[in-house]
Amino acid sequence: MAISVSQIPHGDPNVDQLYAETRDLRLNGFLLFMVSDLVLFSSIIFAYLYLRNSGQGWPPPGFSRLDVAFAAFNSVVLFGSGVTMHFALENWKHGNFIKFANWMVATIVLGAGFLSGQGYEYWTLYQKMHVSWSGSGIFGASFFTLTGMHGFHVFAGVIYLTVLLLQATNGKYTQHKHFGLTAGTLYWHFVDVIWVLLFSIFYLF
Amino acid sequence: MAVENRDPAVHLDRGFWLVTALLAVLSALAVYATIMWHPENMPQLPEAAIPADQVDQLFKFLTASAAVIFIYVVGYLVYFAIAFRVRASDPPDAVGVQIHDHHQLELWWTIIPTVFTIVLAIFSVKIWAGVQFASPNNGLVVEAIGHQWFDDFRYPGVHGIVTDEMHLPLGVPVTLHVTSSDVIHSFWLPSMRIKADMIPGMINTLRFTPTRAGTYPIICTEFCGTLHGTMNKQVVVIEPQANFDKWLAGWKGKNKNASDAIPVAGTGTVNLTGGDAAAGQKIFAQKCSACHAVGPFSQKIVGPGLKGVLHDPAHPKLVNGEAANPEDAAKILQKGYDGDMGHMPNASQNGISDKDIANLVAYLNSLK
Amino acid sequence: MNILSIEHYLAIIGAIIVTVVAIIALKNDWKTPGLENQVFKVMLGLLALGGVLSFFAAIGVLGNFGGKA
Amino acid sequence: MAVAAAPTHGGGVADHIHPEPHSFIRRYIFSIDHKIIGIQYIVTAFLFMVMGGLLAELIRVQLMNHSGTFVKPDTFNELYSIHGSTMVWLVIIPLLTGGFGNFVFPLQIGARDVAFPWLNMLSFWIFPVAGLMLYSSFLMGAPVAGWTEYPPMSLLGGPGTSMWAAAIFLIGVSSTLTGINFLVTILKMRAPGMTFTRMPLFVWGQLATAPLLMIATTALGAALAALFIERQFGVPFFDPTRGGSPVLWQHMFWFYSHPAVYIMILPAFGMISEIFPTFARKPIFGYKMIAFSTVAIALLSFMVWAHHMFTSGMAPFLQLPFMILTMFIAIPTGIKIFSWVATLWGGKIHLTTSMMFAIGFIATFTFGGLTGVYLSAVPFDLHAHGTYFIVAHLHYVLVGGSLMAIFAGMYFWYPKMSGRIMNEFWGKVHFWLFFIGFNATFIPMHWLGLLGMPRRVAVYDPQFQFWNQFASISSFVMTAGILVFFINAIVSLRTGKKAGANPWGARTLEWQISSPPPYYNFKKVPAVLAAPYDFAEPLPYRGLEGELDPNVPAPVAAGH
Repeated sequence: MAISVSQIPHGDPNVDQLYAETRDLRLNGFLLFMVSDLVLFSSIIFAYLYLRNSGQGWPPPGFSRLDVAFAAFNSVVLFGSGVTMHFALENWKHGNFIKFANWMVATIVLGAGFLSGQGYEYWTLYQKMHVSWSGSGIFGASFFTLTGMHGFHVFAGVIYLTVLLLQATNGKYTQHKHFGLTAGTLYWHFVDVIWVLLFSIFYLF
Repeated sequence: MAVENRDPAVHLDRGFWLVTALLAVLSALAVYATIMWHPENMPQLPEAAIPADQVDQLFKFLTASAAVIFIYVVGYLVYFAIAFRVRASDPPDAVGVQIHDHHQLELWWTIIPTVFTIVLAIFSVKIWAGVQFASPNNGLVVEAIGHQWFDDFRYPGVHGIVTDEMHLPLGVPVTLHVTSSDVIHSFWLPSMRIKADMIPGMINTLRFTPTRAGTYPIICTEFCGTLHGTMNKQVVVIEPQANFDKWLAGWKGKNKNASDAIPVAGTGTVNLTGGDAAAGQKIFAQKCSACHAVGPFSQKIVGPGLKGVLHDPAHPKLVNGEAANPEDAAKILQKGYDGDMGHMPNASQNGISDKDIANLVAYLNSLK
Repeated sequence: MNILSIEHYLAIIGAIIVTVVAIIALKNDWKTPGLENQVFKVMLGLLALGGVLSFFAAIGVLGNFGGKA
Repeated sequence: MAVAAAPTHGGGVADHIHPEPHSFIRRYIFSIDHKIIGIQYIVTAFLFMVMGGLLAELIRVQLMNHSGTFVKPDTFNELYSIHGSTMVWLVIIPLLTGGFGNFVFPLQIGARDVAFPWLNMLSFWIFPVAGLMLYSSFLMGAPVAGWTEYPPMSLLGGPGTSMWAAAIFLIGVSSTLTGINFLVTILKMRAPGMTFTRMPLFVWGQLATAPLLMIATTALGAALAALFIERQFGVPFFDPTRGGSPVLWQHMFWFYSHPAVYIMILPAFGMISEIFPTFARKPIFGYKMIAFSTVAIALLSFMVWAHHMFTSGMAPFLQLPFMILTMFIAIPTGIKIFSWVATLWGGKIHLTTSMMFAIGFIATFTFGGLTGVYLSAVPFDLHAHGTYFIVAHLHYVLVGGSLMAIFAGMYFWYPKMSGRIMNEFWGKVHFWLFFIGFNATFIPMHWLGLLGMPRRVAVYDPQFQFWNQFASISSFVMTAGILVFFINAIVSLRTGKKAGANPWGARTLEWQISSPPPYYNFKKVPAVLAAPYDFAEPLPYRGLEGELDPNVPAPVAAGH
């Protein structure tokens, strides 16, 4: 909900307008940052699809398919963290700060769980199928580059959310002034949504 | 002062019309000069093949149109800059005619370029189709393989590579497949007005018909390393056909025992009887399809497409310069290949048994 | 019950929960104004789609390209 | 003429003033003031231009002789690779976006700064670091495969190629941040009353450029990252012997680099659209059509990248849409050119140096644009691709286009930056040396290419020697012109005529405040009542009365 001056009853109008306008700038800037990050992903995805369709067949001969069931489980973990993040922000907006903290902790735990799952998947691929980043042709190159890039985003997101949780408990945000939390939620949803795309193109189609 | 100019009636004076007429004369001269220009008579750049004359027609059309546009734009630009320059007699705050736009004029200078663009697009597409899809059935199929920093050629019926200049008979349509063994090169025949990049792992095709005997340059136009600037060869267009045949026969004799015809020694040891094409198809999907398509030769993935490899007379005879036979295929499957077209692992590297080879050859033989 | 089927069941149940909750959240938020909330709505929708996809992946309907594993 | 907003605009970020820093470092080195950052960009980019120009002259010296022995071929390859990379990424893009963009457009929209001043400082400081990284690649074996760095050549190039990729990646990060910053600033921080159709056309140019910076540069970043990890960690993307595809790089590279062409020309179009009406004392002809065609070009620029790859073996049916869409770019470009020419008609034209460069821009850019139409036609491109015809075409649009506009802009905005006017006599000397030298350098390259001279060669066929020598000697004339410019710019800092607020009689907002503008830009954020080009009308601004009055106090910075 955009904050306009009229919704803040007791503030100094100048300061509140400054906050509203600054918030608007930051929101737009952050969304545009997400757009450019999306372009970064889509370029590498284009590269992957281009190589995948270059006639070698997919998965390339010599590689068996990825473990879809485990990936589905791990995806659900990540998607679930998106839902908990949504509840965290909703609770903050309604002033339920304790519930907010609980949902945030759940989000962080699920995010870390997804990372562990991905680590397990990498380990299995490397140990059992001898798939590596540089030694497995375009299969290893595109799979590890894209999922690794995404994993790095999740990792950064877990740290980001932890910092936000600490800031929130230290009283940096108020019920109406919490752009940091909004940005964190946007970022986390972005990471989830990218995974919908990566999950589809690597495991499903 | 300024007030007078506020709501002007657009008035084009005599100077404007004089300049317009002058520019029309200049444009007419430029168009005339373009039409009268005959590139085929230029010693540096004769038209030596079928698409060349059409490309030059396109060039002349473009030049004539561009000359008219350029002359008018720059002519008006210079004339306005001089005619409407501020004079010493003008007051310091003098302003120009305050018009913001003129919808009719803007409409016209949108419509005219659009029409020009459409005409150009139609013209280009027509010539483009002629260059791309003029595929002769009975032509000569030649291959050019780029290396740092020279080109090699392969001719039907010639064992191994031809290191000479490229020779072509006059008037015979040529299908030229180009590829590279290392980095990207580009194969430019300036006198034929065509070019294709030689890309490792890919085959590009040029189609043209030499129409003029003589020797013309072949130039590499894609940067390919230290000596890129020296990577030139020549194409010799020979007349009559008999002379070309003599040249080709010379290479056939010279390369008769060329060891790189099949770059593995000895004969194959695989018993091919009882090969099962259906079983071969399964092995092909597992072991071969990463590098070979079941398509025409030019559909190269890592190696060439294998459709009709043992049957199609137009299929470039990469194997040994003659129609490939099942034994050749078996030999390559068994011992691998390492030559200008790239590298193929041998049977043990690929993990295929003698039985698999027999099945694969049966499958390849079934591709027609 | 081996690890593989636990994984399957957890994925199926989780996917249903995620999808349903995301759709309910989307419905509750449907009328909220503000730029960031429009983005949230798109993302919740995609999240629900992700839940549906993982459901079908877990029951083995999707993800069978390129022959059997 | 309706007043869209009350000129009283208290509080809010648009009127928010950061406290003015007093230490030298915070004020001039790590400054967050968009004007200082703009000047920093301009100075740094011109320093890199000296380097890039030096490399260009070394190239021309080598080509004086057909069997060129001035430098070894490998050194020659390094020279033109770094020359191209420098001029594109370290000179023209930073000058047009970071430099003129930063300095001019926030003033033109009546803002006190860009949306994210700290981010702006970060964008700037990445740029010289990346530039030095690019030049440091000379120490370890610079890239040789040209500014396009096609694999597999770039995979085989010296260790400096990885440094090149890292440097350009950083430049890309800087560009992306600048794009985000500018886009938010233009969308959100315009003065009250400045609707989109009242924006100066330079702002329209920046508005169309910002998304290109943001989107295209990120796509290039992905390609560079892939090249870097393939070179450093052996991860196969582009190496055909390991299943990769060299053509993939070409797609990824040109998906950036074609929009980059428009990053290098749309702001230049905007500059010309400011300079023409100012010196013709006439409204720009067809404001809406120019603004619309700017946006149209920006959109089309994302749909035509593969026209750089007609010889790379695309499927024939893909060549057609790329050819036809490319041709259609000629239409909005033509509309712009015709509108500029029409702007001159009936004007009261002041032929200042700036105006002469702007007129020269139209002539050379029209020429370069027309050869671009030639190249869009696939059959002709199959002949001309990879030859000196391409070299001529790209220099006509980048030097004859972007660089001439940059010079026009320098003479135009130098008084606003420094408070003094550059010497007009030496300016005209600069113009004629540059204009004649430029055309004589690059015109012969058209027929050199068509007759058979490939680009990127250290040695060439003896028959081309005469015109190469002609081009080399002409390039010295052009360089002499640029030297005159540099000396003029430096000397005029001290000896130039005092400019006053508005030496050219221009009507956009930046000219209504003192030169150089104060730290806070405007004493009071003005209200805008109309587009700025009606020379016969009073100025369409309200709230500027006290700007030039020394008795009106400066606004006080509010906290933060």
